[in-house]
Amino acid sequence: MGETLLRLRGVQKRYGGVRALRGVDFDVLAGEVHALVGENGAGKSTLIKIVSGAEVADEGTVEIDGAPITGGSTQAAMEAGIATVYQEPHLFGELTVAENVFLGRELRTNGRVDWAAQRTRVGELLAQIGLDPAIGDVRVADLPVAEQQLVSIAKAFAHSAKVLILDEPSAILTDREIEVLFGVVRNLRAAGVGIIYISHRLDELSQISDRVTVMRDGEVVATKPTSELTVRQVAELMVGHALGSATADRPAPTGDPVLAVSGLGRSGAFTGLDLTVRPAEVVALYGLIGSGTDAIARALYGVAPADAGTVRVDGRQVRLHSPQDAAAAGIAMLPGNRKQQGVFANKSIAFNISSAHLRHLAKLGFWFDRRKERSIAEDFLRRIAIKAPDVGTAVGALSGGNQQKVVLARQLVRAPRVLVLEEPTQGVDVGAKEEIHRLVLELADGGSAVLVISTDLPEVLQLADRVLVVRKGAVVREFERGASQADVLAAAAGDEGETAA
Amino acid sequence: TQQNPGGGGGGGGGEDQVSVAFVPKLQGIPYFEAMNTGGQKGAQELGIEWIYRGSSTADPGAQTEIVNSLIQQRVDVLVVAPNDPDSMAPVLQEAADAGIKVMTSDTDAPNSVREAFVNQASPEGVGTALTDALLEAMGGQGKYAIVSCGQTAANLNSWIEVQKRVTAEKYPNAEIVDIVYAGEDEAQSVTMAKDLMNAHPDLTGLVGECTASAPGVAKAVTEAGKIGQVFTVGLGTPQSMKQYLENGSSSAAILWDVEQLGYLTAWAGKQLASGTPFQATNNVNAELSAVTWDESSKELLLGDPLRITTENVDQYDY
Amino acid sequence: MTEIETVPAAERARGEGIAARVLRIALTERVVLLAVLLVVVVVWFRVLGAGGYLVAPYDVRYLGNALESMVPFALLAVAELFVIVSGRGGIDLSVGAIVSLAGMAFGFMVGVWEWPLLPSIVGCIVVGALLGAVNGALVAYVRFPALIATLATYYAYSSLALISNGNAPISTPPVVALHSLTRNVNFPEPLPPVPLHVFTILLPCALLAWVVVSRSTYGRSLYAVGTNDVAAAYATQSVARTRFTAFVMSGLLSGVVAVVTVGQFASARPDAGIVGNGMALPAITVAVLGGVAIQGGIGRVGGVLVAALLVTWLNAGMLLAFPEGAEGSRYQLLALGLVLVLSALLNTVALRRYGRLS
Amino acid sequence: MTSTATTAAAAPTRRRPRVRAIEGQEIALIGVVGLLWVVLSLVTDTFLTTGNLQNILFTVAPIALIGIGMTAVIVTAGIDVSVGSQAAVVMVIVALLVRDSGLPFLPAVAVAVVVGLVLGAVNGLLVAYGGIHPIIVTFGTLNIYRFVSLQIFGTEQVAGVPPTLAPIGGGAEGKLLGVPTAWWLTLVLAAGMWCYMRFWATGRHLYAVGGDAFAARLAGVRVRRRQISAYVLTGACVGLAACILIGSGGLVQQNVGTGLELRVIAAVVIGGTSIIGGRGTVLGTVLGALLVGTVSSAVTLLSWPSELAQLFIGLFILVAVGVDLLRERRRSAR
Ligand SMILES: Nc1ncnc2c1ncn2[C@@H]1O[C@H](COP(=O)(O)OP(=O)(O)OP(=O)(O)O)[C@@H](O)[C@H]1O
Ligand SMILES: Nc1ncnc2c1ncn2[C@@H]1O[C@H](COP(=O)(O)OP(=O)(O)OP(=O)(O)O)[C@@H](O)[C@H]1O
Ligand SMILES: [Mg+2]
Ligand SMILES: [Mg+2]
Repeated sequence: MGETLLRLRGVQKRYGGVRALRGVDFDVLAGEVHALVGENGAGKSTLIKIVSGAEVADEGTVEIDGAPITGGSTQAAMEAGIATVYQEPHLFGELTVAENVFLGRELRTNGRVDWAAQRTRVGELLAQIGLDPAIGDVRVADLPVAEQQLVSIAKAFAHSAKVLILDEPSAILTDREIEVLFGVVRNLRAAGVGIIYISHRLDELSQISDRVTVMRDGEVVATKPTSELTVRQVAELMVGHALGSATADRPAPTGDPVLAVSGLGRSGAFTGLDLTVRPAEVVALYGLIGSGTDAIARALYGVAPADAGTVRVDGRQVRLHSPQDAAAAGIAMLPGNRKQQGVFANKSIAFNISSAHLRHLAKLGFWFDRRKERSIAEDFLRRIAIKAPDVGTAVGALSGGNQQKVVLARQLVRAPRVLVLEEPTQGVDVGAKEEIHRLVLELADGGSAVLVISTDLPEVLQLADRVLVVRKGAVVREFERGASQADVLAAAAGDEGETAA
Repeated sequence: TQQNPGGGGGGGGGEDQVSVAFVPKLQGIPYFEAMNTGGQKGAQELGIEWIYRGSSTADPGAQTEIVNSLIQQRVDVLVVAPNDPDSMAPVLQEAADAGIKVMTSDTDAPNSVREAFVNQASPEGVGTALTDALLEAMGGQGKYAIVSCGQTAANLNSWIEVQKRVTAEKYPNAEIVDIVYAGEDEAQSVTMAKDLMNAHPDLTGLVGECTASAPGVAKAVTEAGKIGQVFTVGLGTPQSMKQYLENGSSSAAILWDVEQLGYLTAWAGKQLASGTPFQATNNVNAELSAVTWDESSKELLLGDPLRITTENVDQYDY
Repeated sequence: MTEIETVPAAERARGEGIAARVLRIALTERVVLLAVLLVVVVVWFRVLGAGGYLVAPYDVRYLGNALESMVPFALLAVAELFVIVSGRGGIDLSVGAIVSLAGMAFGFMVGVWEWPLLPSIVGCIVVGALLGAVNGALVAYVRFPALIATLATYYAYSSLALISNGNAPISTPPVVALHSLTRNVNFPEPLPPVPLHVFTILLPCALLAWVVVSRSTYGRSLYAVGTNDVAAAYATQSVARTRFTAFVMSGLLSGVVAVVTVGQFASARPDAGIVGNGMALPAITVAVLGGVAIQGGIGRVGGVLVAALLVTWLNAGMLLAFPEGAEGSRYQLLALGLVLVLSALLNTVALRRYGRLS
Repeated sequence: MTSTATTAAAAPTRRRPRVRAIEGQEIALIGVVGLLWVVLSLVTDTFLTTGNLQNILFTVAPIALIGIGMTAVIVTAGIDVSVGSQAAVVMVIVALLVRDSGLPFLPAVAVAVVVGLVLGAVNGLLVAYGGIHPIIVTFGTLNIYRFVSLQIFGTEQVAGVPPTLAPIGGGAEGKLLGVPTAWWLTLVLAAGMWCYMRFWATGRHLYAVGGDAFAARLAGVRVRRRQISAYVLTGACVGLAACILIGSGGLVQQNVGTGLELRVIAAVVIGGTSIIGGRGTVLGTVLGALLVGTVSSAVTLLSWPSELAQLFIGLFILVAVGVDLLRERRRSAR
């Protein structure tokens, strides 16, 4: 491994009252993949934002090749050779793929943008990460999400960087897309690039990283060669205490199905879906992104209604044309995209929890019972350790994991008959993950039916009594508890050669 | 009520001299500025205090606020040129209740408690003068159109009525083909005047009904290069019409001696304050030796409208 | 109202001195900031008056009188609050035009068809609500951007108002009689006489609006939809209906204002709401000054009312401070502009100083 | 933005829409305007006359001209409602200089542009560095600039302005090959801006800023510089437009420019520029202005009551933008 490319010393950052970073030392060497892990809110993204100039450190120094960079200018950081893929992909729907990839650093020949050069270069990049090279001048808004995420990764490779930062790139990638990603990362490492790799999928670390730095509460608790650490050790370092084994073996569920779906379909998304979930049963739908699982979830919740088939809850056939219908039928849903579909960021925890139960919390039909709202919220704050001083806290002030808990709490207020969970623990740390799994199983044990829709295979296998594999909008196979990762993945990926999209 | 020593412009109630406050429709157009000049001149000579306060937009609401501030100021006489006669009536009532003598000038608020209206010229007079001046230029015949301003401006509309009638009665071969409203906006009236000329290729006359559209129609004719083919008259202030009178795009501007109107307003204010009743004909000053007072309608009439042409335009510096 | 709290809880949790806390509240709570400003303005003009710099006493009587011009803008600003809070660039440029058109309808009902008063008032408000509903339908269901839809209806409604009675105002005796709706009511000294409709219209409407926005379930879904409409949909809110209702409320309040203006002017003017700079821009300005965030989801009735009061009394003072010609109404423009920009700057400072989340 | 695509399930890589040279909205507009012109030429024998067309083009020029800047502003998710007051400030200053100090043509134009630049820069700085929402900033400056212009006017309006600026005015001197020079000027600037926003890096950045300013900043786009540049450009356009409005001289009233902002915004949004930013072209704006101009002149030509003009403008806004909405919906449905 080569000389030190990036050196942080005593970096501190405060957001209003929150101390996001408290004196962090951190190095990246040439030709190493340096994994950065930590619970939600540990400070990883903040660290990244400072290195990449999106934020200015309150104290401490950042050096690239021994040259200190003054934060606050993303431009300067890029010129210094830092490329970043941020946690949430930032793309511009109205601009083409090529324009997005080169945004801010267009290829120029004597001042003017060299569109031809960009098109050829973007072609290579897209090919590299397994996308159709021809989509270079397609509007990004016209691409499916998965491809958008890949584009945002292509962006990071567009320029020869000294240090490449990947903040949870795998969070919304499917395993085969991750493989593509790793391939590119390994090439870059070989080329002497220093890579910072942030992820909550600890199992990835051993495959890709050389060193691991664990953060907790804005501090670095350990930096070790990956070879010297087991996944469990890393996890325990992150949460700061020993972990109990999570896998619960639960009694085989019995009784008439709570949720019975037959022949459900939505043109262009999925077809002929049959599935039943019995009381206290957890069923998972597993599929690669674009397989249509998300569409199934939206159909069951009435957001994007199905145009064929029937849904029965406790034997009664229900009409699902809007979330209101779903709620009336006893179906609740934890949406997959926390930021866009989940939280009201600048509103309080109480507001966020009560927002789906306004009628339930109404007196005389219109007067809103704020006392009841408060007591419900405080109850949840106690029951599920949400890290917040009080229920008046704005949800935006919480880290990803805690935000997720709040959104989940919203679904649990009136224990629903059917709970649909879409990517329940995406971008959530191990500690919070355990917590969320516990809550879900609690609900199930109460006799509700739980349908998990996830692209996180270990989670699926751990949580579900049955796994239905979906490909191209149809269920292709069913597995009982205890199936092997390899089998499920193979079923989901289908035969070689076809693109994940 | 509390006094305010030397309150800027010494508005305060009843002390030293009689205070007459005039509220124009809006500020910053030469017409009312000229009235103000005349008013001040009058105040000088008559030894009264003249207050001039208006809004920068012709907005009834804003005008009401201004009047309120003057009531608060306890002026002796309040003179208003109302943007909206109806809405001004109740406000004048409040002023009267506060013991202030109220009158109107330039534009009347008929069904209000005003004790006098200083009328620059009868609608009859203005309407006839405009029509005559234009048709004189047009040779007593042909099609013409009117570019008016605010759709709701009471006195403009009353003049237009007269123009319609006089044209019909006096000039059988003449015809009003269209009436458009350009707001108090010169640029808009230019555009509309051109539209009218395009819409009616045989158009030979245009009337600018207010001080904004009078120069507007003339400018339109100039720019369209139709001087001599299309004749315009308008209710314009001398200086803004000068260049168009000189280049022949405007045949005449119909107006009255606005400064004298201001003077007369000040004089009438003083009369009211001192409770002196008006005579059938009043000798106000050298120029205004015989101002008639109509007891029934409580109107002072300034006299006949002026026809301003290249000859006399330079006599007026507004 | 924790639901529009924007200060990180950690901030409050952290120990801070009294002075610091007061400063923080003054800077982050718009209502407080405005209240302080209001006091400053009143005191300042009192001082000027005492020093003889005003042409007339800036006394309670005058302030009471000034309330008359506050009523329309306060109500329309509240109307804007509804639509702006409803989010996705919500804004209503057509309120002034609605005032004109509904006012003309009112004029016809009272002055021409000679309906009795109450039915006419109800009728006028209904017309306003219907016109608002058109906006609402365009924005919420057809999904026009609010600025565009209401710009279009602004043009359409204004022209309809003018056409309705051939440009002429309606001021038949019954209409003129309506002025009694807005007469002053006297109180024992030292209380000033106050325009009747402050009590009969402004306060009831304001109270109602406050209940709807801050205490009703509708208000909750309004804030939810305005903050994040996708999340609101997932939280079983009917986004479209909530937005639609916001515009109906806006139109309804404009209808109320129509009644007020017809009373004030003692005539139904086809251009009542659009003369001069029109009523929409000032109303939006007051709403924004009152702390309504353009991006939606944030804003309170209280703030808007205080803002309206501030602007009204500031303007009233300006007229006495600058008596010469149009100076007064000119400095009103300057003051309004500066207050708006400076208070917004203060907010930015506050947010940079105390942190604002998302 | 990514959310827009969440509905799009796996679309096969082929049949993906490429970006076209002329957007659907512009085609739609060309259709509407063209149709309107054909109909008017048929039903009136007065529409298709040089005099009338010249008048329409000249009247539209200032709106379209300011629209060029406004398009950039709105594309960056901003808005500038102060253009009317800006125009008033520029016009009074220039008119006074031209009349009282006999300022010749070019210097006058230069002064106008510089004043415009300054007024625009104030808006831009407040938006970029003041962190204030554009609509608030410009509502504020709308009032402040109006105050400034009125103070310069004093109690007078500016009458008897000599025809110094006639070369870009509405008169005979203001024509080139029978077309108003004001319109040539607009076309040239519009063409330049069109290329800039389409092919220049910083031009494309305007769209990024409007799409998501923070993300743009992370990508290294000079967000603030782009914002400021848009408002400054608008100011400059207002400067030129002011010269056109003074044109062959005459009267400059104190109320000049009131309501101008709404007319310009109308033109821009009819032109298919998304009010939430990130989308729009100058070509659309010019067509939008042309549509508005045609409608209002048509009303007079047909000798309909002039207050009908606004009704039709309102309806056309709904039609034009409605077409665009449908197109968008079909696109995102794909
Ligand atoms: N813009 C902000 N304003 C206020 N606080 C913030 C902001 N961004 C982050 N924080 C806080 O700083 C801390 C670190 O946040 P950060 O996003 O770096 O955590 P993270 O390690 O990236 O978490 P995750 O794994 O969920 O992404 C958290 O407590 C978070 O609440
Ligand atoms: N909205 C914002 N909030 C906080 N900081 C910002 C914001 N916009 C920009 N900055 C900071 O100011 C720096 C310069 O601004 P930016 O690069 O976005 O535009 P710019 O044209 O480069 O500004 P300048 O001309 O001042 O450099 C940015 O690198 C960023 O650190
Ligand atoms: Mg993070
Ligand atoms: Mg910079």
